[in-house]
Amino acid sequence: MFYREAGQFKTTYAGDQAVFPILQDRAFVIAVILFAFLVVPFIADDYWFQAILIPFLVFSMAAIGLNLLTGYAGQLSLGTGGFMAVGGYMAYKMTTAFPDLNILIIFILAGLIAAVVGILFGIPSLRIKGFYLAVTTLAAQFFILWLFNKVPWFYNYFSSGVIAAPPRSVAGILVVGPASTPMVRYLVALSFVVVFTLAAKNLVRGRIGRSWMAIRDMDIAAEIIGIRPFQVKLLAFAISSFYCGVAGAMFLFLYLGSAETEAFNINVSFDVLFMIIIGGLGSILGSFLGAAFITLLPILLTNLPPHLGFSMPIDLQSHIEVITFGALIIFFLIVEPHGLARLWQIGKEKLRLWPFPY
Amino acid sequence: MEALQAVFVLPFLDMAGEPLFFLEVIIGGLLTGVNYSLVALGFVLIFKASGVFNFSQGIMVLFAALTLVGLMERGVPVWLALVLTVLAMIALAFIVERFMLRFLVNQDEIILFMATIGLAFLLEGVGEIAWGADVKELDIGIPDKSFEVGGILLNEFDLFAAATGTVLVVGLAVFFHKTPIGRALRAVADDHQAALSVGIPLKTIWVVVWSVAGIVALAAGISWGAKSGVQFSLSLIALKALPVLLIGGFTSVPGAIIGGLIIGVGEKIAEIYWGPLVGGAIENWFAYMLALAFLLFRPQGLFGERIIERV
Amino acid sequence: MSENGGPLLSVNNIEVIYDHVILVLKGVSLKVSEGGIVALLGANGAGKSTTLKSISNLLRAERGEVTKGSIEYKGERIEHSSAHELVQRGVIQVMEGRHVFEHLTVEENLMTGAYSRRDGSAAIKTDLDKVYHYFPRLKERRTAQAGYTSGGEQQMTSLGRALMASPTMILLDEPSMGLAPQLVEEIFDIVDALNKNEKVSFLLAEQNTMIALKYAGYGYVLENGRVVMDGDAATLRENEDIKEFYLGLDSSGRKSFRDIKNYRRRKRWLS
Amino acid sequence: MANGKKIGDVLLSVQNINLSFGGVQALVDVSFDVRKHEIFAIIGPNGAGKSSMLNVINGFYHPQGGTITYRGVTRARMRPHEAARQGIARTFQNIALFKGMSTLDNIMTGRNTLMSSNFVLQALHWGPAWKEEKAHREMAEEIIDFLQIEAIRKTPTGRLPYGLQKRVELGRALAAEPDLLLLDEPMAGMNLEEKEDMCRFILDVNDEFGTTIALIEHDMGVVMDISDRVAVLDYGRKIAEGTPGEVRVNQDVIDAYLGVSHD
Amino acid sequence: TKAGAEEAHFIPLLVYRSGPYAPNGIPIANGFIDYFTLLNERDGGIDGVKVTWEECETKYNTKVGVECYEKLKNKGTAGAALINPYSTGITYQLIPRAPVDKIPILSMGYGQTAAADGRIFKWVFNAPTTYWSQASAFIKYVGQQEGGMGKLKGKKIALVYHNSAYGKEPIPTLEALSKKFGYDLKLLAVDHPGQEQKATWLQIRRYKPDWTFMWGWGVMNQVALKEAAAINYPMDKFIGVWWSGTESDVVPAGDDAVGYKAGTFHAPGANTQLHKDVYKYVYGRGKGAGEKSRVGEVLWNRGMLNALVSAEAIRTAMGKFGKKAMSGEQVRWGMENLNLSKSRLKEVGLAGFTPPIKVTCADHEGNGPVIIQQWTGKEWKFVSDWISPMREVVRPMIEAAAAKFGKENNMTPRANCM
Ligand SMILES: Nc1ncnc2c1ncn2[C@@H]1O[C@H](COP(=O)(O)OP(=O)(O)OP(=O)(O)O)[C@@H](O)[C@H]1O
Ligand SMILES: Nc1ncnc2c1ncn2[C@@H]1O[C@H](COP(=O)(O)OP(=O)(O)OP(=O)(O)O)[C@@H](O)[C@H]1O
Ligand SMILES: [Mg+2]
Ligand SMILES: [Mg+2]
Repeated sequence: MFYREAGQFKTTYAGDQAVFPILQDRAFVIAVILFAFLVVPFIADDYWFQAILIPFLVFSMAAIGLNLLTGYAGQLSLGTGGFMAVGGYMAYKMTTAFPDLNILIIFILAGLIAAVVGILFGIPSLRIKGFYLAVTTLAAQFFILWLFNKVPWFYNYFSSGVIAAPPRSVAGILVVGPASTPMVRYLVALSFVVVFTLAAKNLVRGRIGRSWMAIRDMDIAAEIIGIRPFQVKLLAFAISSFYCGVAGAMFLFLYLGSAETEAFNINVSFDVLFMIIIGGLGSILGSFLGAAFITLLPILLTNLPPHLGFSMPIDLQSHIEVITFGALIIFFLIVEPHGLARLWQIGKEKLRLWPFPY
Repeated sequence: MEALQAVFVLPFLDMAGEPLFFLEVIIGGLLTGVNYSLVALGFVLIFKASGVFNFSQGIMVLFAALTLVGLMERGVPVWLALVLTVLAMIALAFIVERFMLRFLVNQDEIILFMATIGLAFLLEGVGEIAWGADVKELDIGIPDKSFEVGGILLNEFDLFAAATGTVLVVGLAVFFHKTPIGRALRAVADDHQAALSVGIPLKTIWVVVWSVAGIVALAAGISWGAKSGVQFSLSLIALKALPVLLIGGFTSVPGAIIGGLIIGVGEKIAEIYWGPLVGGAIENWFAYMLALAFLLFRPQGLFGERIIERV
Repeated sequence: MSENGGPLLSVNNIEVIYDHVILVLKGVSLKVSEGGIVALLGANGAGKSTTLKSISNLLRAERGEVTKGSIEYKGERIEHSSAHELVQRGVIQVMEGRHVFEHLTVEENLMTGAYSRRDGSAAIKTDLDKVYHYFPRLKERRTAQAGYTSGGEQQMTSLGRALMASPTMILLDEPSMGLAPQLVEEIFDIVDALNKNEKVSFLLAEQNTMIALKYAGYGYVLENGRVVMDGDAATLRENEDIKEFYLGLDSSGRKSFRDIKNYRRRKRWLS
Repeated sequence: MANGKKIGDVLLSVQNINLSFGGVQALVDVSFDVRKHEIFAIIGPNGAGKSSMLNVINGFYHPQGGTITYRGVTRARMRPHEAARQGIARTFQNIALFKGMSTLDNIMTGRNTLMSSNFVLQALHWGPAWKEEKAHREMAEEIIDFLQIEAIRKTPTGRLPYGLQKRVELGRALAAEPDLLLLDEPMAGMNLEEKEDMCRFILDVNDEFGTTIALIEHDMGVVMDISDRVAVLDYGRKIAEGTPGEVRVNQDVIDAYLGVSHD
Repeated sequence: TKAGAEEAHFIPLLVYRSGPYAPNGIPIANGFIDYFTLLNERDGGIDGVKVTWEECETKYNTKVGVECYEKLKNKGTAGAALINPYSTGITYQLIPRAPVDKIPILSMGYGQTAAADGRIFKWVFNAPTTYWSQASAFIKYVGQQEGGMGKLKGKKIALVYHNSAYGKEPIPTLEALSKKFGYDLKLLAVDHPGQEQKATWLQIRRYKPDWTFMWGWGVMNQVALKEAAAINYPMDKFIGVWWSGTESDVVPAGDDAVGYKAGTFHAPGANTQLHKDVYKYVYGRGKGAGEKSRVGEVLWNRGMLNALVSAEAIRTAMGKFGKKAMSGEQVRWGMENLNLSKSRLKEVGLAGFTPPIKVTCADHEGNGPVIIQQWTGKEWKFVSDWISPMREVVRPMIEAAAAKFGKENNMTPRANCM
């Protein structure tokens, strides 16, 4: 009964074009953001920041990036890990080369470099489609990691090949590096995610978003009505890789602290792909839901049974966890192939009709 | 100038300088290639018959090999273990159809792809619980001695695997192109709903195809497992089969074998003659780049079905 | 009911929901007698295709569900039979929008129609020849990849494919769509011939009301997921509303499309 | 030309087009002119090459021979998106809507060629981008009103019934404010009443905006009533061209296509 | 100390009992746990204070490992006493966190070699020896076999390595020594996971190295053994790092592996007093973590030794801080003052099992000796004496690397230790 569109007539197109045209949605989102900024820092402990919230935010960012490319523009990519690596390594190179440059700006620059790399690897998408394209994006994944692993310049010639986030402050507050507090890193991550989510939301509901979706839904028709497929696809690769690049920088600087190329391996690419499929292709909200599902579910599955008083050998538990994870993925796909975001929407639709069944 | 020479001249001089070794590299590449083909074949079967990009193919390879070794470790004779494993793979096909595919008819291919990833997790967990995580030696009695013919080193087991691969490919090619069921499979891949509408029993088709893919996985599992022992990394072999698919085309049985050979030879030559220039270990991405280069000329792979672009 | 025999197919008060929330059919009932041709009329979105798909059980593939009511074929409930069982029992649907197998050639497409037949290759060959006889254009294009054939050729392919199953009951969804006028007549002649000679029954959703009512014995008008009118074809043809809104006839005969100046309100039997 | 509207100069001239696919001759030496403000119909039996002709005009197929002169510029080939930018819009025989997008978004996408703000502004949703979006939205709403599809503004088009999809497709083509509108069987799968509406829309677009229209249609009633001139294709060749009245009584046309003479 | 709970040392255990590396992870974890169980069962803990632990499954995955660490680091009455990450990736993650969380890291025989410089890496320990020391010991061994270091000149040595931070570890050392002794070094990287190594071994077949070293991991090891056999490479000239010298590497390769050698820093087999105690107090009481038959496998022994070093560090710390649960900070002191002398080793029942281990403020490695073992087809057997690494070569390299790390991270070396 509380979720009602009725009575909220949009009298202007402007009103209808707002990010969240429905009052309840708007209020809800604002409340969530305020809560995340003002309340969470006081109630979460290190474990929550470090093991749950920060990875969730980092992966949300990456998931939004991939969702722009795959969910909106329809270009299936398995190279996310590679593009994240570009962001991470480039941010590392820049901050060690220019220690005085503001680290937040470095994140953005790293994203831009990733965008350029994304464009390069997006070029084949003009001719190659679907799973063929997906598999070719693995070339990006493997090549980029190989490069960072092989060329010592990228890891400042450390014999171990491991890069570590050096300490950097912004406005006198230490935001990255081992001594920075998880709470600060969380807030930085949160700010990035909020800002870039808004930007993504703006993009997808405007001209560019529509061209992406047009290419996704039917590329030939899109071209015939005047969309330049090459430009549009490359833009999708660029912006998506930008997001992934920033996510990669966040991954290294705000979450892991140090990494070798393995940290960005193909499993990362797959994880992010799971997120957007489970969350919902072509849905920004879905990116968050998916990121939450994939990062939190394993943690939940590990920690829940002991809390419920089940105890079993740790390996058995881990196997059962994997099985449950796989089964849940299949289950959710069967229940709703369009992802959690769609479930959420159906829920809202039902709520709107409630108490009448249809 | 020197760099150019290092890239464009020296490697070829190197090849010409030691022709026997070059031949050995090519033969090694071909034999490896057949092994890639075996894995790729499983993908092709399922993709061709249902449009599903079966991510769990790698795990199926592992699962089949694990079951075989697991049974043998429990004292079951080799032939019986083989039969039982085949039965297990057929059972798996039934289960997959009954609890997964059936509910996902007519969904987007990416959704089906995702579901097979879920399946991969499931099988991984079940496999570990059932057979444990140890590395197991797989020895079904095929000789694997090396011998030299005219200065070229060959390995019996490699030759055996190559022969098996060839037989499988020929058999499957005939199956697809000469039987009505082959036509039905291709119809299903095009349009699930339309296939249903003309009375093609999707369920049966899927069980058949997944069973065959399971058996192919067993063959691949034996061939790879003999080399590395049977253990969980075996499933990663799928990643080596993907560029093969790209070159051969997702829908072509002969393509899988030709693609395998091209990748096998190509990556060996690249690694051995060009790898040292850049520090080696270029095989992995080189295979993908090679495939990519092919695709730029034929976006559906060498033998894949033409991608239909029409309005 | 016209013609001979009891109901071959009866749809009783079915309700259909897509995607768990979209209610499309709100209690549709209809009957097709053995050897009958029944037309299903109605505006875009009335639910004609949905009705056909719920009979042939292709609904599930679109995440649709029959939530109420029953469907009987030869006296047996078939809501839960799978599509291929139904084809084996002689019920086949020709789907709207062509749905040819793009990568198969025209002839291979036709042959898939015979997949569930067990009466030998000779019989299949005969039927193939018959289809080529009906659609000579298909014979010319038999080796063409179906995805690259013209709209009309695809339409013929999907019709021919259904005929290859030698069905006893065909659910035809807009068979005339995209076909040249000559062919439209021919198709209905084929329908008529199959009906007369081989006792094939038809349930057809057709926008070309004129021709549908010419060949059908009985008709139902769907509106918004409900049957709002039914009757003998002859009666329907004489109905004033049908005349005006479906046949475009008024007292002075057919109007020119150029002369319809103001947008009329659509005829709605409901609301 | 009963209504005495003013037909202008040649807008599109198709000369000696040859197109074949492997062994199939889809178009053989086809030539015709389409004049400004005209409604030009292409008819012919199935597989005659009508759709292929449209594909050639908007650059999706590249003919092996012949030229196309549009707005005085002659060319052998161009990319479809260039054609769109020069004011050629079209609808498709097998509906090619963007199924995952709403009606409104589909129509807005049609205006893509007219919009220009860059992605940075769009990401910020700021200033010019915002104004542009709003202005185009108003135009899109006008088209929605015109086609009477207000109720399905927000529905994903994949879920719409066939007839409505055709209508949305027309809307999307109109949104580009084209000079030349190519319609491939716009009325297939519609009942009479809907066809009447569609005719009305086409005539209005032609009258009010002066849009030139080339259309393919199998409903002879429609073709004869609304078109100014008709070209008839058969097996890739043009077998007749003229006013509806002339074509209708042409014996070749009757043999190849009409079967019985239609009134 | 948290109120109410019984005083006990708490040790988080990051284990990997599932996933592709489980064959290695399981015996290590079991060795660990069996030793702690033994302490509790036989001695009632360490000097009377019980040891508690909690396992957390990492699947050898860095992210999961970090999650585990965060979950466990504050548990127990005094927080985690120390952490054994048991994965190079996780170690690197934890190195920056250690000074913040005040939990020392013991990465025994893996992790970051430069951490041996305790002046920069105050919280990280990699005793008893490191990859760089090991590489130098390998060269010494080869020299011995060839009949003197002078004979190394002109010899050909190939290194087959896992293409990762771990695999690249020995390269600087081997390169430095190649300059010094004049042997030719060929580097052959194998990409993860290493299922396919035909190209690598064809190159070896052509290069015909006198000796081949391997820094491998997981499936890469078995495949390498098979491929080496396939090109008829002499197995006794083929030496693996201590992570490539375990039962699960050689058993799956069957007969092909016979004669293959590997480095190690402790004995194989279940022949010491301590093993007897484990059988008696742990397996005898049905408290074994794994199968009894696998006690004494290389990795079980390594896990056990690792647990023992941990426990000894705790004991050392208790000597200074008293009989109560030790905090990370206290154990760090204990680690830094660890002195596992010969007599102490004898006391704990490990006489002859491993050389003495001594850690100092500046030297967190101890530069312990390495020994070569060989696979007979049934068991691992020592085939050399204990070889002490070339400290004069390795230590300066460690110090340089540590200094560089310190510089990049704004750290100054501790002045108070030499
Ligand atoms: N897959 C689907 N998901 C959701 N809604 C659907 C789906 N298919 C059809 N509908 C809705 O069901 C209603 C009936 O559609 P149906 O296709 O049965 O109409 P129809 O009478 O065949 O129309 P047409 O003459 O245009 O073919 C329409 O409102 C349509 O929007
Ligand atoms: N891309 C293509 N590749 C191969 N053949 C093609 C291609 N496009 C069209 N054809 C063939 O060219 C001929 C003309 O096709 P076209 O689609 O133009 O026919 P049409 O006149 O529009 O027919 P309809 O009225 O049935 O839509 C057909 O025989 C068709 O099979
Ligand atoms: Mg319909
Ligand atoms: Mg056409």
